[in-house]
Amino acid sequence: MANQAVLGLYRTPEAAADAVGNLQQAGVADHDYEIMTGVPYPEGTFGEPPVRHKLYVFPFIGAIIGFTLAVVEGAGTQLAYPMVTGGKPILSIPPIIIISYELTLLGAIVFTVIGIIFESRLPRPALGAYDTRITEGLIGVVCTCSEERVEEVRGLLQRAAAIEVKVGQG
Amino acid sequence: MTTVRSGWDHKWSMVVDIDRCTGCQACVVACQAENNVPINTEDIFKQSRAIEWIRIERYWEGEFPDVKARYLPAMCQHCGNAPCEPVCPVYATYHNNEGLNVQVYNRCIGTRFCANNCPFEMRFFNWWQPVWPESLRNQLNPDVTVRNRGIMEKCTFCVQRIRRAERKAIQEERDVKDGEFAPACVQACPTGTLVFGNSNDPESRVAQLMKPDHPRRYRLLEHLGTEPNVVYLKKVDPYLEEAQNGSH
Amino acid sequence: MQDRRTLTDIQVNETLTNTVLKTPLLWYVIVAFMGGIVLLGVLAVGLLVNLGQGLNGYNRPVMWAFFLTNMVFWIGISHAGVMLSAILRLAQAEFRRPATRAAEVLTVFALATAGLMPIVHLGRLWRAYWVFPYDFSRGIWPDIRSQAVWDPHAISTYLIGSSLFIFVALIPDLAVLRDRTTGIVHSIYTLLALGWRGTVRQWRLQAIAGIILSALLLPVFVSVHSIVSWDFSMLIGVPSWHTTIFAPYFVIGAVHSGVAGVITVMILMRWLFGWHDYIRREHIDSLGRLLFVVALAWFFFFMLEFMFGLYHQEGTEMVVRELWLFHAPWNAIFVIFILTAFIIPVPLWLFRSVRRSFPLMFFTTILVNIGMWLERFLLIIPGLMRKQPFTFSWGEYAPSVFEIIIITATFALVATMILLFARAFPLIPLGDAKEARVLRDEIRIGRRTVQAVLREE
Amino acid sequence: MASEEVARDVLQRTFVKGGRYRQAVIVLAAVFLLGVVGFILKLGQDRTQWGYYAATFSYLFTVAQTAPVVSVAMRLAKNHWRRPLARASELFAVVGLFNLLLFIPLLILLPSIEGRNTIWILGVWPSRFYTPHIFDTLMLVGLVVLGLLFLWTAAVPDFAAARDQRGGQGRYAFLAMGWQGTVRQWRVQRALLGLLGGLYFMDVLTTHFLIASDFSMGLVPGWVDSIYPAFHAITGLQAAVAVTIVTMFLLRTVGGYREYLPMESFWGLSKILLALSLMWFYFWWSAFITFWYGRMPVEQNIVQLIMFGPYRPFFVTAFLFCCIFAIGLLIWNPLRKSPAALAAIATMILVGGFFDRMRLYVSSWSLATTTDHTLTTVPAAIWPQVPDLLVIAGGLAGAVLVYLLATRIVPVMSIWEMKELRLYQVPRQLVRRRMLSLGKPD
Repeated sequence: MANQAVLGLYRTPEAAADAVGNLQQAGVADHDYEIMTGVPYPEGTFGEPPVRHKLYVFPFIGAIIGFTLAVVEGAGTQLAYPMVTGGKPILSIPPIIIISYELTLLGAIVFTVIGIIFESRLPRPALGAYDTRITEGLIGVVCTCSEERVEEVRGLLQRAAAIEVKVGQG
Repeated sequence: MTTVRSGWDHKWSMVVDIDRCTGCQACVVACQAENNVPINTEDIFKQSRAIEWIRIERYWEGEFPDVKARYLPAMCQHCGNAPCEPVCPVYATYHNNEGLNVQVYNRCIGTRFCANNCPFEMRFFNWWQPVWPESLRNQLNPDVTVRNRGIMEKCTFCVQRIRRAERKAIQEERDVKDGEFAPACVQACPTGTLVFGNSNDPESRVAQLMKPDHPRRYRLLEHLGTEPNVVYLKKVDPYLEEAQNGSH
Repeated sequence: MQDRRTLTDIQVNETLTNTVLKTPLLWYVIVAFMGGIVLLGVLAVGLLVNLGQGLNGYNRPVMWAFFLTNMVFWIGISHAGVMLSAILRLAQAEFRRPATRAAEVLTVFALATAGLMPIVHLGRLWRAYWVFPYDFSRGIWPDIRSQAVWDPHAISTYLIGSSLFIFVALIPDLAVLRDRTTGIVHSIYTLLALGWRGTVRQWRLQAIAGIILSALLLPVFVSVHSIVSWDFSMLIGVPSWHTTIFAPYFVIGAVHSGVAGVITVMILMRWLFGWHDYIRREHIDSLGRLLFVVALAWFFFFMLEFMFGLYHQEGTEMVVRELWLFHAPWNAIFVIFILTAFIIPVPLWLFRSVRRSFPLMFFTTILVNIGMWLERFLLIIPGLMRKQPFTFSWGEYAPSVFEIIIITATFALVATMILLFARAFPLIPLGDAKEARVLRDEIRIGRRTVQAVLREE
Repeated sequence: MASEEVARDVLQRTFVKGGRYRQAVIVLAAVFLLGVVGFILKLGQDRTQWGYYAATFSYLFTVAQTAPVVSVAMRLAKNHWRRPLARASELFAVVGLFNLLLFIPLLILLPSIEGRNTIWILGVWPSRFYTPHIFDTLMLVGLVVLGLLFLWTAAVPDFAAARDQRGGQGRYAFLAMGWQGTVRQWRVQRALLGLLGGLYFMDVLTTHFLIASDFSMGLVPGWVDSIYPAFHAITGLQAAVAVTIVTMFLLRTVGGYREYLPMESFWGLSKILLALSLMWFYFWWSAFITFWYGRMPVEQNIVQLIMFGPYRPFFVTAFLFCCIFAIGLLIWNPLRKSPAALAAIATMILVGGFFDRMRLYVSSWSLATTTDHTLTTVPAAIWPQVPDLLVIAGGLAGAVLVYLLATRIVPVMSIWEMKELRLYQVPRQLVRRRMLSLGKPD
């Protein structure tokens, strides 16, 4: 059976926070509702639980990959063509350090960005229950629930002075 | 690709005896002819874009009326630790196993990094496509590449002659004899200022002249530690002091 | 403290997306003009390819000249961007908000331009790709002992990194544009916005991303200019270049010119797009203070470099300093440089009234960048003209018309790119502007209300 | 705790010291006397033997006299967590007085610049006195004076508070100079703090430049290393932050100022410490890579002398402690948030800093002649003798002693700034989230 997404739109953060409060009292699980804002409010403004994420892992993976590539490139090219230049050793370490420094950071950055997109659950092909007024200051509380709870949830959202409540595909 | 036979141990070096140099520029002409160096017209000189693989640097010394001209024949020093080599991003110049500082024309992309790092300013850039008048087309040396626009070039110790001598020696299954051949400049020098040979062979004339204990021995910009492969012998005259200051 | 209007989100969207949705007529005029200059530059480069580097003012001692001076200059400008937005993000400085994206965009385009310069200066620039380690057909990869290989690595790292930085910060604004456009444009923005909905989680990750990426980009930003400086400082062939201070000296100089550049751009934006509520006096003021500190630090390093040129009284160094100080036209250039880069602007910034006046800050920052361009010129050229004691091969240098055209074109290029970017994306992050409103607070102490800002405990 | 209580509590802790304090003073005094003995034993040795003494002096300069810069910089940055730690770092200015004493013998030992290629002009009078001597003395004395002025300006309101509690009599009446806390006085004090702070900062940089170039680089023929003074200054700042952290930790644990020193202050400093450790590497690397790539004989000898040659153990220790380990540990937020761990790291950095100074100063003082054109041979290492160790211990003990005695007079916690903090920091509620509202005057 298809899940439904109920979206309540609020003008003030207080109202939105009340809506979230209602949902929590009604025993809606934390992962079943989301708050959508056009403004980055500090974490916990709406009494929602803190965000859990593994973003910090990504840079390290990237760094390791980048470093490995750099060492392979640096040492490899020098050993592959054993040509003496400027009386420097065939395998000179300092240049390898410089190259690996750059590529390590490059790897870390690229993977961080991948991580951000992945952890923010993007890219998301369909917006689902969404309202363009959210980017104009309204605050949306969207709750995904099964068919039979739709009316109850609609009521919960409505009670918190919602200016509109919409039901869409979850 | 190198023609060095196993058991050979060549280090091609040159000795320049300043005392013998008259500044006649024969070496310069010979080099131009041998190595297909583009013609340096007057305005090219004025732009200081002239290409001379070997040049006679002239320094004036003393005050008028007793002014002395000092001549310093200068060519690529084929440094042991050549500063020009490691700065090249594409291995267009490197050190080969005969002590030569080699320039690979078709690998060069013209960063001119090497030219900046050469303390002797012995590397030359082809600013334009070189052209020769119709009449001179046929005197170009077939053994030497005509360098393209946009790449570096410099003295090679006439590597084409070295290779020829070595091939000959290989055919006759012997080592290259001292004085068997010489680069164009050495061949052309009337006073025997320039001496060329294999400095790894202790009997060779070069090795004799460039002995570390030679009283007149010095090398250019030695404090840079580039270990030049060209050794200079001081001028012997009462103006020794000035001579040193002039060229050093 | 001038009073600030409180703007609703709708107003913010209105004004900050006006570059995209209703572009001022002036925009087209400027773009057309700048584009013309760029085309001229492209033509000049074409001639260089076709006829050879002989067209430029190079000669035997002076093998590098205007192009690399310009490269160092643009690398310098490019450093403000990320440096500003990264450091200020980490320091949670409020006045960063209107500056960040403009700074980052300036970074990217200045950097791209800088990357073009060494290619344009190559003898066989159609072979430039040989310095990248990918060419299998030639059977030989670059020699990583060469600084000319470190540069591509560093510059591309920095370019990729800062572009991604911009993109990540841009996603929420793309969502705003998606919601405010229709038709084909709408579908493009929809694609770019990746379906951003502004959930709490997404905003949270935005914040963390800002911090992590800043922390990762700062080391890159330092390394890039250091490596560029090592192109010069490692060459024993040019004694006046061969000094250990170059890396930090170049970096601090870059920050000096770069922050100045950002201020210039912000004032221009304010004037061109009329963002008087976003780029305010106190922003310029705070940036001015920062610039003042940076300028002092830069001067410290400049003195170090100058002093140690003379410290051991070595001929090869002395002769270059002599050229700077006593020989025309170099002494004139030196005087202009030191006046414009330090003596005129920096004491002026001591005065609050100057720091808070847009025209004055505009002109002083322009002055700084004139001075810093000349500084790079003085660092690079005289050293080459007087390389070694062999007076026989000392030389002179004068730029050719081609070099001048191409240099001018690079400035036009950066301007055009930024304007084109502004046509497609907002130059001030909307989210930041809105967040500032949420976090703004006031504390009453007796009769005085003090501006305050909310922080997470 | 409320403002009045702050004043009473802090002053109480300043006036009345526990037994542990007395013991510490006695022990330190004893060690200092040992140092004096060591100094007497060293008398008559030639310059090459005085490297460790020079290292001690430079270390104290690096750590103690650079420390006030921490508070200066924080004041410039106007951040909120600076207030509890400002005084602790400013107070290090008094150690400068002690360092001046150590400086006098060095002045006598510093060789003349005759026959050297140097930018300095020969001093004219008196004959043993040359420009380095003159400039360094001026700068160092200036630094001490500025430091004490800065400290006094920052502490005047607290002196006044002490005076009022002591019934308007005694030394505090003198120190407070009749401060009443009128609006005008506060404004003047604020301006003065800014001015003196800026001057102090510049003077520190210049003095680092002079000491680094005259007392180590100038003694090594052919050592032209323009980044060295900057490296000297950066390591100085690193040590300054480290020593501030250690002091804060001690105040927090032993001194009983726990509730004044929030974790936030440690955390803030830790980030700066990390940045400075990264810069340690950067500045060292800039010099190293230039020399490595240049491969000039003199440069290779210099690298041998100060890095990989006779003093390799010292260099490696410094490199690991101040740079590699420091960075490797400081990137972990949990460590940066725990005062104890942070203090441990800071201590490590301080130890490493001393090894760094030894490898730089002992090596450069060990050269017999300063008049050659280039450095041709690297002399063998000079290992510390008993007198050297005594001198080192005594020097460090003396510095700490001076600081301890100063805390007897000057409150280590800046009372007026703690009160100010309570004005500008107000808890607020944003919908469901508790926030902190930070006021920024002007």
